[in-house]
Amino acid sequence: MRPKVAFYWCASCGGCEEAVLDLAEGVLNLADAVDIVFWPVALDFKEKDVEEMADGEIAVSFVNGAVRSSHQLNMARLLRRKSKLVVAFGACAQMGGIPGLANLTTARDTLREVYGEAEPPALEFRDNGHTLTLPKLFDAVFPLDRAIPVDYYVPGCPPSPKIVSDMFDVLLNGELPEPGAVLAPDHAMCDECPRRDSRPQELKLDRFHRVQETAIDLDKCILAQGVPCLGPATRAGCGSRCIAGNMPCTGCFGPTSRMRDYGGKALCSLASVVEGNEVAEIDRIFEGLVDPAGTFYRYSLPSSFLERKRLE
Amino acid sequence: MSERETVRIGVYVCHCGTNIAATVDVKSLAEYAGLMPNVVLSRDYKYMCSDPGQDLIRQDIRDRQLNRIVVASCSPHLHEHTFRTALKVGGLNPFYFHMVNIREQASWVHENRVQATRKAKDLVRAAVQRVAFHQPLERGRVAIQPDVLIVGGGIAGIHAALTLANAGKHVYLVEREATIGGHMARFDKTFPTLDCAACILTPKMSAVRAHPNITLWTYSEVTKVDGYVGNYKVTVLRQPRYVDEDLCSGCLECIEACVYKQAKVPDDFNLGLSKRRPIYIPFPQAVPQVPVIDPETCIQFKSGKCKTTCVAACGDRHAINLRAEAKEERIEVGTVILATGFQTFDAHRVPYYGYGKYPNVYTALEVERLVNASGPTAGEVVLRDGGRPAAVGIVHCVGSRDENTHRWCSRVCCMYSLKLAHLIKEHTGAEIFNFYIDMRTPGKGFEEFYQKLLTERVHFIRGRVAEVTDWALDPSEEGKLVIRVEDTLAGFVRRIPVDMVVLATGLEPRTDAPEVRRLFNISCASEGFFLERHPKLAPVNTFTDGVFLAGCCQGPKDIPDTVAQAGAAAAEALALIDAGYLETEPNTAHVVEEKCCGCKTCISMCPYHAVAFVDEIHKSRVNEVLCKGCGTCVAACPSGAIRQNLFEDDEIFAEIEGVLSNA
Amino acid sequence: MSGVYGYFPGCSLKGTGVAYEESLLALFRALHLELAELEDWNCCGATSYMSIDERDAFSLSARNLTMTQKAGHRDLVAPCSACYLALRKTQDYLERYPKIAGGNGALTSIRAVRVRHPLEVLYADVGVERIKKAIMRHWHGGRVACYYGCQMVRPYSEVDRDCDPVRMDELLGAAGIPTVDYSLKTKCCGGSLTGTTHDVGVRLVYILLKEAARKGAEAIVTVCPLCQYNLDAYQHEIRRSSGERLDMPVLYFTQVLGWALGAEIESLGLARAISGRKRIRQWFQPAEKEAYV
Amino acid sequence: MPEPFEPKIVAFFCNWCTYLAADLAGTSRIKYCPNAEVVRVMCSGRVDVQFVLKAFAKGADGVLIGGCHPGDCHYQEGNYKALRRYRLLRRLIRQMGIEDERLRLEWISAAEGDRVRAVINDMVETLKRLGPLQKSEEERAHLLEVA
Amino acid sequence: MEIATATAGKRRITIDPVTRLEGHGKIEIFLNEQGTVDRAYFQVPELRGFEKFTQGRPAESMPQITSRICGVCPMAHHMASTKALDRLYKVEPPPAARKIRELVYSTFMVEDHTLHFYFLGGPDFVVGPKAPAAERNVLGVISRVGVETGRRVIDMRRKLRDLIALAAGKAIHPVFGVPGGVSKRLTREDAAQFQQVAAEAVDFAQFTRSTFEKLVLQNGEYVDLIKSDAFTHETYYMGMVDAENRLNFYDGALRVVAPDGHEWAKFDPADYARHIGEHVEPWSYMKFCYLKEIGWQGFIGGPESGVYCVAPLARLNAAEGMATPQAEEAYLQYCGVLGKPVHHSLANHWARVIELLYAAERMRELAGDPEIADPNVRTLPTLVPEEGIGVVEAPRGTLFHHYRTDSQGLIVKCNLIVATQNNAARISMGIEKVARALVTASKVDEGILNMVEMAFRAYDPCLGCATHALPGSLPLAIRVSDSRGNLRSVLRRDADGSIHRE
Repeated sequence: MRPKVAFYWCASCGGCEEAVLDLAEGVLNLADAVDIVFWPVALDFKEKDVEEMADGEIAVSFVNGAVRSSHQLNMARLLRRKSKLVVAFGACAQMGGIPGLANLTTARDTLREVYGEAEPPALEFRDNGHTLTLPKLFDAVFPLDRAIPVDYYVPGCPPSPKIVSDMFDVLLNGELPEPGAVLAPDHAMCDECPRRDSRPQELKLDRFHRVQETAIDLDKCILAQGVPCLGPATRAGCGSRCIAGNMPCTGCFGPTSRMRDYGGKALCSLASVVEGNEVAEIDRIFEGLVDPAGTFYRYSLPSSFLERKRLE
Repeated sequence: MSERETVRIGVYVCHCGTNIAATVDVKSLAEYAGLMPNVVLSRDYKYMCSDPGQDLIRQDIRDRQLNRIVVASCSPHLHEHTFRTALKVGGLNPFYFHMVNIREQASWVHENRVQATRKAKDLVRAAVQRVAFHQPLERGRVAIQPDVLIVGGGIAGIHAALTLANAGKHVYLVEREATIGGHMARFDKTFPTLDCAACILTPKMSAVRAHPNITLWTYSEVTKVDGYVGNYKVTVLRQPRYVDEDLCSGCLECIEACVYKQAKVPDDFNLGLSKRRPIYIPFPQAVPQVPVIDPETCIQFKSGKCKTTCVAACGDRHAINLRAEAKEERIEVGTVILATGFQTFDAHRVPYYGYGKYPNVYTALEVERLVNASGPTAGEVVLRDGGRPAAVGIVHCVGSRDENTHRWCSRVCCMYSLKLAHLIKEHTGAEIFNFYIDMRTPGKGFEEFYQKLLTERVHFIRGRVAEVTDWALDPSEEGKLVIRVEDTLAGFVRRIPVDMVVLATGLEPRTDAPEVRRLFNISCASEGFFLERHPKLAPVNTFTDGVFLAGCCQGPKDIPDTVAQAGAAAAEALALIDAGYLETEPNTAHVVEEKCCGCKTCISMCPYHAVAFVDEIHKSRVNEVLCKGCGTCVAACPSGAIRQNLFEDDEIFAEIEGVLSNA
Repeated sequence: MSGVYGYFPGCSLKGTGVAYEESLLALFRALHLELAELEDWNCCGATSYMSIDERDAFSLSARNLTMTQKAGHRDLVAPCSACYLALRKTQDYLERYPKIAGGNGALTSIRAVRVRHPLEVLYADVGVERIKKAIMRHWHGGRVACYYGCQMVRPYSEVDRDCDPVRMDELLGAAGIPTVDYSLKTKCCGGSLTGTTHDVGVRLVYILLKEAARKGAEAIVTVCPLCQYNLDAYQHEIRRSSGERLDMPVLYFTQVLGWALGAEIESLGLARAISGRKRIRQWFQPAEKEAYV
Repeated sequence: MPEPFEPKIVAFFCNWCTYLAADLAGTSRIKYCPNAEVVRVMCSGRVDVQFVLKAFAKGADGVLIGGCHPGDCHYQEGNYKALRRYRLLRRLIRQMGIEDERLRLEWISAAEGDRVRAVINDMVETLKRLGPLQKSEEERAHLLEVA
Repeated sequence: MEIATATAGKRRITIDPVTRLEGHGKIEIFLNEQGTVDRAYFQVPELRGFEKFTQGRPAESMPQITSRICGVCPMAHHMASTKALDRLYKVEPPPAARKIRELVYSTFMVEDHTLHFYFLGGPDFVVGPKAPAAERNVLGVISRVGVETGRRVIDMRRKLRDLIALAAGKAIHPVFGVPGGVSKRLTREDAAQFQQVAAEAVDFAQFTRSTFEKLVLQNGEYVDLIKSDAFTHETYYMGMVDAENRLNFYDGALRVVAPDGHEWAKFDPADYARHIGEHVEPWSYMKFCYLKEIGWQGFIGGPESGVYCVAPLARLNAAEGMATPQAEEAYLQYCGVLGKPVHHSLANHWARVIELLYAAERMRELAGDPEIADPNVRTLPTLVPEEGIGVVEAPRGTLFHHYRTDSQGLIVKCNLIVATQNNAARISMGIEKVARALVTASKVDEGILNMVEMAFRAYDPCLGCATHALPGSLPLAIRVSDSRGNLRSVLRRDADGSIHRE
């Protein structure tokens, strides 16, 4: 019989779901190949249907989105229990993703910003005898593997069509890679960049440009033009779509297997190539990088060493 | 970790007598280490670096099948090599080893035993976690080119050159001045034996000139140094002296023939106490015996309107070539000895002693020339106005032992002051006053010499001189130099009128020491003298392999010590040369090519051009011979595709977690 | 607003040193340099403050400096050596030990004020060459000994090198006034000892005057009101005690330079001198026409 | 009574200058606070920003990077690379709520044994004033009740 | 579905998660002792705090960051954000850039409406509301309309998304929006591709329209369902219109019509804060928008209640007509059948088909415009950024992005109102009304519950969007009720941030 698979989203935007639908005809083939038992965005099965399954009954669960609430934590645990394999699908599940930037703030700050002195919505609210509950929100966003053990990772915001179809191939009829593997090439995106040959022999930057400050030359290395591009530090497999759009890589495919803290490593590398041996000069150059945390941890803050802004 | 075999770590805690044991609880440290994961055995021992200590390690490797060793003792700079060798002998790859510095960086710098022990535990834990990741590595070997470069032709350089040359090694001796001999050539007598400096120096100088194994380049400077131990590529710039060394016979007739009938140019060798001609020879026994033309003062060079009588005088030897130009020599040597010497403290920096203001205030070196038979006054000690001094004051520690100038003791001033006191008295019979802070006479026959002087009715006043002035308080002081000083033995302030003041200026690093330092990539100590690898165990080595130190460039010394050190430096160089090769540290970087994305970030990181981009494969590659192992490119590689032996990310992260994971 | 110098007279120049102020203003006028006296200035904090409670001293100086900035001056000219030193010391301490400011942000910027001594202004901003060109009267007085006093050569001062200062000699030389080599140019003038341990103070004064005479000087020229006062005021007493008659004029460098550079003689405060009045009258009487350049 | 707060400093010292300075401090028997633990690297240029972040995440209250003085680097320019990374990194950790003073880059030559003492003691004093840098393990506990 | 006994012996029905809509939703229906619906709630149980954590980010990164609010309509956020940046940096994009933006945006509208019609909303009609869950999905749709059609739908979407990727970098989370233009010009070849696909898109839209007629309009049961009172609410409607009051997605003025259809307000989107308020219920993280001048009267319709709605139905009500011929023709047919304004929520599906047609035609127009391939697509900003508001018509309704920055261009204040918030009140009303009409203790089955879901799936509500943030700087009211439902206190916060209790 066909293997059972499930799709679920935690704190996510639905882009990963679209990425699956973007398999286009592939979706139909997939539908033939597997038996989709849970997919809130597209199919009418409910949580309860999952609970009724036997442990390990699901062959693979594809979970996208970061973990931010008790509800998501429970769903993640439920699926982990019911599944042989769990795949962290997309940047949010893998690294926390852009919602992970919330780790630069605290829930307290956010609520204060919103409600001032007033009470925020109650986790449990009783309205003429009806009890309504809202899930608890954690004070931080977490990548999936902080909530449950994860077997494989699929990078990208969203994962590129090729990555997705390769994933199905390897998981459904290939032999499995070693546990914990990221299902994408293990070298940096620069290698696949259409502009790679325009990279100068000795890169030295004496200033950084923000995208609105300069018209980016269509066929020169973007970093060499002084626009921070994270291609050299980011895992390949995306098909360099942003570069094709004439915009710098922002690192959604995350680190290679040899990097431990994506943002730290990327920063370390970028800072190494600036000119200037005097503090004043160096600082002037870095004025062009107005938001280090948001730039280097755009997608990976929750999976960084520090995980979140320090709580006083 | 690549191997399948299980990690079996042995930890050894050294007492270093009481050096460590007194402050760190070595027993509990060893016990603690014994409980760590992968540690199969842990001992503490009195002296790990001793033979029995090393035997312990060898034994345990065999008996307990250890495959990783951690030794907690002193600085790796001291004994890392020792223990690696022990592993090797024990049949283990020497790089399955990590050393923990619990002496220099724990027991010696902390007082609280509990805290020091806690810190030691953290460091050991870090080492244990780190060493698990260690990989077997092979040392590279670099062949040692047998030729030697010696920079500086003073007594140190001369002695080292002769030693090596006599051992059959070829030596390039490079001297900046027109002659070798250095400071010593200016001295009259040497303390404490009072034997004539020239008599002992000049024979060695000519020996250098004559020696088949020595290439002597005077009037020359090293301008560029590339390469590494065993294979230094050196560029030497040879200034033109306008008299060809090979063609000149040293008859010196050209000098006599100079259109300047009498000498007009201040003579640097005599510190301006005499005059010379534009074409001159620094001093009679100069080596090489070849005149120099000084283009600053030669009419021909200034105006082109000289009869060039010198050329005529030289006749058909054609040794004089006024069109000569500077030329660059490129040589390859395996080792280098730096003997660049010192400079004397500039007395102008202490204006209250009146040097440069009152003509009769002299520096010691000037007086050396005055008392020198071959000096400007042929040994007559006379004042600038020609008069003979009836009273002379010698001020000690000028530019030494002084917060405002130099804090260090220059080691030679006391003795040469005594020597000058003796000589001046001998020449003039004048009243001599020595003003000293402490008399320092630690050397063979030094104290005896001091005693001798005391019997020669030389006055010794213990006190630091406040000022030398011409302000006369009463007629007795009229026209004299008054030395104001607090006599700390008598306990009051004295004014002592004299005719001549001798400032015993100290020794200081040459102003260009920093450039030389960079040129040869070595370090300077805080006071600016070149830094030796270890003050006791490696006093002539530097932190750059194959570069050695001799003489006062490493610190103030008298002649005997200088010569001894020069010999030592020569011996160190010989040791390398005769071994034929040097084993290098394997801590080089390498690119994991299939992971390299070709972003070229690393290329600009390497000052040695060891990282190059290979266009065919569109990847970077490290030339491990050129790589000096700093690891900058490793940190800079954005995707972690460059790794460094001995400093792998795994190893360093393990170490970080180790120090922080408090048990 | 450069071009105009802020001016901090300090108590002396309004009292015992009034001749200094008069001649200073005259000289600067002659050189077309504008001095704008600080409004509502207060004690510089030197003297007893500095020795009793430095904090108080610093506060006093700091106020003057802050007001200098308010007034928009980049330079503050302080002719009295004591004021000059107190102001600079305050700046230096506030920079090195910010705690002193007690979090008063206004004080962090006062380092920017350039505290100047007129001698140094003349040397750096005007310069020896311009002085030479500006000579209006030929000196027909005798040789003088330049006396700098002890404060010009202390830390914080940047008037001249700390041993054997020479700038006053050079300036006077440029103005055609011959000077002697005076070894005691920085020795103590007795300072406040003349008021406390009187005989010691007076002996120091004596030594200075005596040595100047011995070196052939016929007058002493100074940059400090206290030095000038000590050297000038006690000569009659020395005469009474030792019978030795010195009659050594003790002048401000601004007086002699002012004269040479053509300042109106009446405005140089020469009449205020105590000792050597005869010599002063001879030297500074309105010279005949041909004396003018 | 609770123990007084003893800050933990991870110190990355370059092999040729600062590590030697620390050895010199030892041979000169200069006494200083035991709060800093040294990780030896060949050059301050080897110090990867990840190392620093790891140290903070693992509970270091401060991180000290020691290199040769500008122009004196044993490897010529490694310390400039360190300087550039440090300037940008300190802005990053500021955004992460970590005070500037917790990360220091110091040039200490092989001759400056006493500077090792001065720098470490001063840093310990500062860190005691700042208090502990909250450990991420503790954070995790209450952020995501993994149970 | 879960049937549980809750407090006071009242029965409770939970639908969680609400499926086939982007984002998360939960419906709570409470029955009284008689087993009839007492009260129904529609909850959004998640929030992600975009408005807070975008503070401190450089403005130019907002188009890419905010597109992550929703991966289904990322282009809408990207575009609203980019337009906000134009205002923020006070720059006018060159004509080519402006046209490229609208071209890409129209392409996106075609694609997104297709997605909804066939994959999300479609199954309710095509497969049938009462059909078993296992069939009520895209695969079910395909089995009904035939694999060929299925392939055609999928193929159409692929082509459209490839075009978007061509111009915008990525179809999901595009990157081409920059202040003062777009990052990349279109070449003639690119334009040609657009033209070709646009032509296909128009045919496809017509095909979809006929499919809708065949499957729905010719099915009396469905038409009755659409017109049935259960799915009907009389509220205000808002939409973006051009100078001639014709519908426009990319730019124009906002027009509000009253329940009786006459123009009630027309304003520059930049003034939205004066017209729109946000109300908070303590049982949902989502805010409920209402017309400020009328005020929040609770979950009720009619001219006295500030409740209004957006999205296709509302847009067609708010507009006087369509700017393209074929769409205009379809529009007239639609009004002919349902009158104007149309109050039937389910008519959203029909309206969507008409918009699909319009988007395709507009796409064709722009692709054919010679100026589209002009290389000048950037105006570099020169002024200091301050404040910018960008508004577009997202597939699911009007979308507001509002930023304020410091002089460095770092965000200090960010406020977002997404389509579904505008509809939130009406959706809740819809759910409750349907629940009351259909759900009773005796008959609660999948089909009926699905009908409840339909009530709001009609709006294609994007909860991915709705969970973007906690309420922003808009005035809001928080009602705190005790267990007996008595109103304890009302806290109001005015635009100036001042808070007062009543």
